Amino acid sequence: MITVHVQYFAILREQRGLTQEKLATDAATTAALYAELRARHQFTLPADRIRAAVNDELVAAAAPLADGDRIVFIPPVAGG
Amino acid sequence: MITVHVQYFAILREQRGLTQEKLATDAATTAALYAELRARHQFTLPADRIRAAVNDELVAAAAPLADGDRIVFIPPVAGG
Amino acid sequence: MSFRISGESLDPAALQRALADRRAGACVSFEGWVRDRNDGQPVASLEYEAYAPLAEKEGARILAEAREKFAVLGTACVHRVGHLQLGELAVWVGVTAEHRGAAFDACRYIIDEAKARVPIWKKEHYAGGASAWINCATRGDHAPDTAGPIG
Amino acid sequence: MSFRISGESLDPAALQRALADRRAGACVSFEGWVRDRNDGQPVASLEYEAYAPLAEKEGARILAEAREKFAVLGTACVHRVGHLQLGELAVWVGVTAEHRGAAFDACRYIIDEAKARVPIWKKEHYAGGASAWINCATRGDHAPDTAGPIG
Repeated sequence: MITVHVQYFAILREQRGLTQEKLATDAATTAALYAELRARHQFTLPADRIRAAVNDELVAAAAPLADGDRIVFIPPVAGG
Repeated sequence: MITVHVQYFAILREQRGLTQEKLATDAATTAALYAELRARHQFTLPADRIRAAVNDELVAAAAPLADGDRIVFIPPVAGG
Repeated sequence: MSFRISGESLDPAALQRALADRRAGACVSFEGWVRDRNDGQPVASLEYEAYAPLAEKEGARILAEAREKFAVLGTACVHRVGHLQLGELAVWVGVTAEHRGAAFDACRYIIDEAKARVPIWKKEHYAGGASAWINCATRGDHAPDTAGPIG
Repeated sequence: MSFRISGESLDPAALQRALADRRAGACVSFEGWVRDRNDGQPVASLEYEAYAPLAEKEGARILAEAREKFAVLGTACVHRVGHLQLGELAVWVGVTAEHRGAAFDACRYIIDEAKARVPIWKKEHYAGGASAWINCATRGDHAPDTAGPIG
């Protein structure tokens, strides 16, 4: 079990009701963590619409997680 | 013989030493008039680099001239 | 040469002055304005939110790409966050170059890439009181991505 | 919606404000600046001269063409005449549209056509004291034209 920091933006922030949290998880990858959180909080966006950043860098779908990582799940962007 | 008003801009203005003049000519077309003025004032630009406007509208190369016309010979443009 | 997220109103004149360059013959700028409708629906206001640290990194990468691809002298982009009213300036891109072709191409490249890649989100508030996060409906096309989606 | 020749300094912020439109999501502007060299030669200043009545007619035609070809909302172009110093704004083009693609395309169309067709002339004054009317050297390519040359 590791402890990670998750920060939420936009639709995920609203659906979670929080901007960030620290949590303990058995998830080994960003994909596994999103699946866990999606099930717990009824996030509407399926995993294939979400990207992830670990420690402020974009990562591949199944990037491994380490204790203390800061994770952001990124809904489809819409700047401009 | 007709009387026309000729207005000069840019390199033609400098080479003529005038911004405009009224003149009597036997030239029947813009092309003939340019040839006449070029010979008289040593304009450096050949006729195939010049366009003409009569009464503030662009005209074809050999547009006919009428008494009282206002004529502008247009050197290659270079706005912007 | 900078990409910035701003919580304050943008001042295009000041942004453009910062690009002044005696070698430049062309300056092309793009402004994204909050418009009163989207896809036929009347819009009352917009909310922008950014994941600023990554947005600024990704934005800086986009500007660097533009400088590599096109013969430009200066590039800048600033994106607003917060609650914006109709007519307000949401994003400004400015590019200087010796010649206009490169300035147009680079400016367009920057705004196209920024819209596709920079982690900024937009929530539309509609005249009737409803609201929606754009591109986040759960039916419809998948978003393009470079790093690959989670699932 | 206007094309203008101006003997006074241009104020881009004011010009852009005149294009404000609640329906517009994009505003693209082009600025032509007096740069410090041309074709490798150091330039000290520029003189612009226009045949204003025809320039404004031809400019208005170009703006009308842009509005016909592209899905734009507003178009404007102002060109300076007189003696301009390095860094000064010589020409400003602004276009608003619902979407950015049309705004970019129309802005580029307007400046390209204006440079090719509007009767405005430019004299470069060089650092050494010499000067030259651009495109008026008597050797070199013939200028493109629409109405056909005289000869």
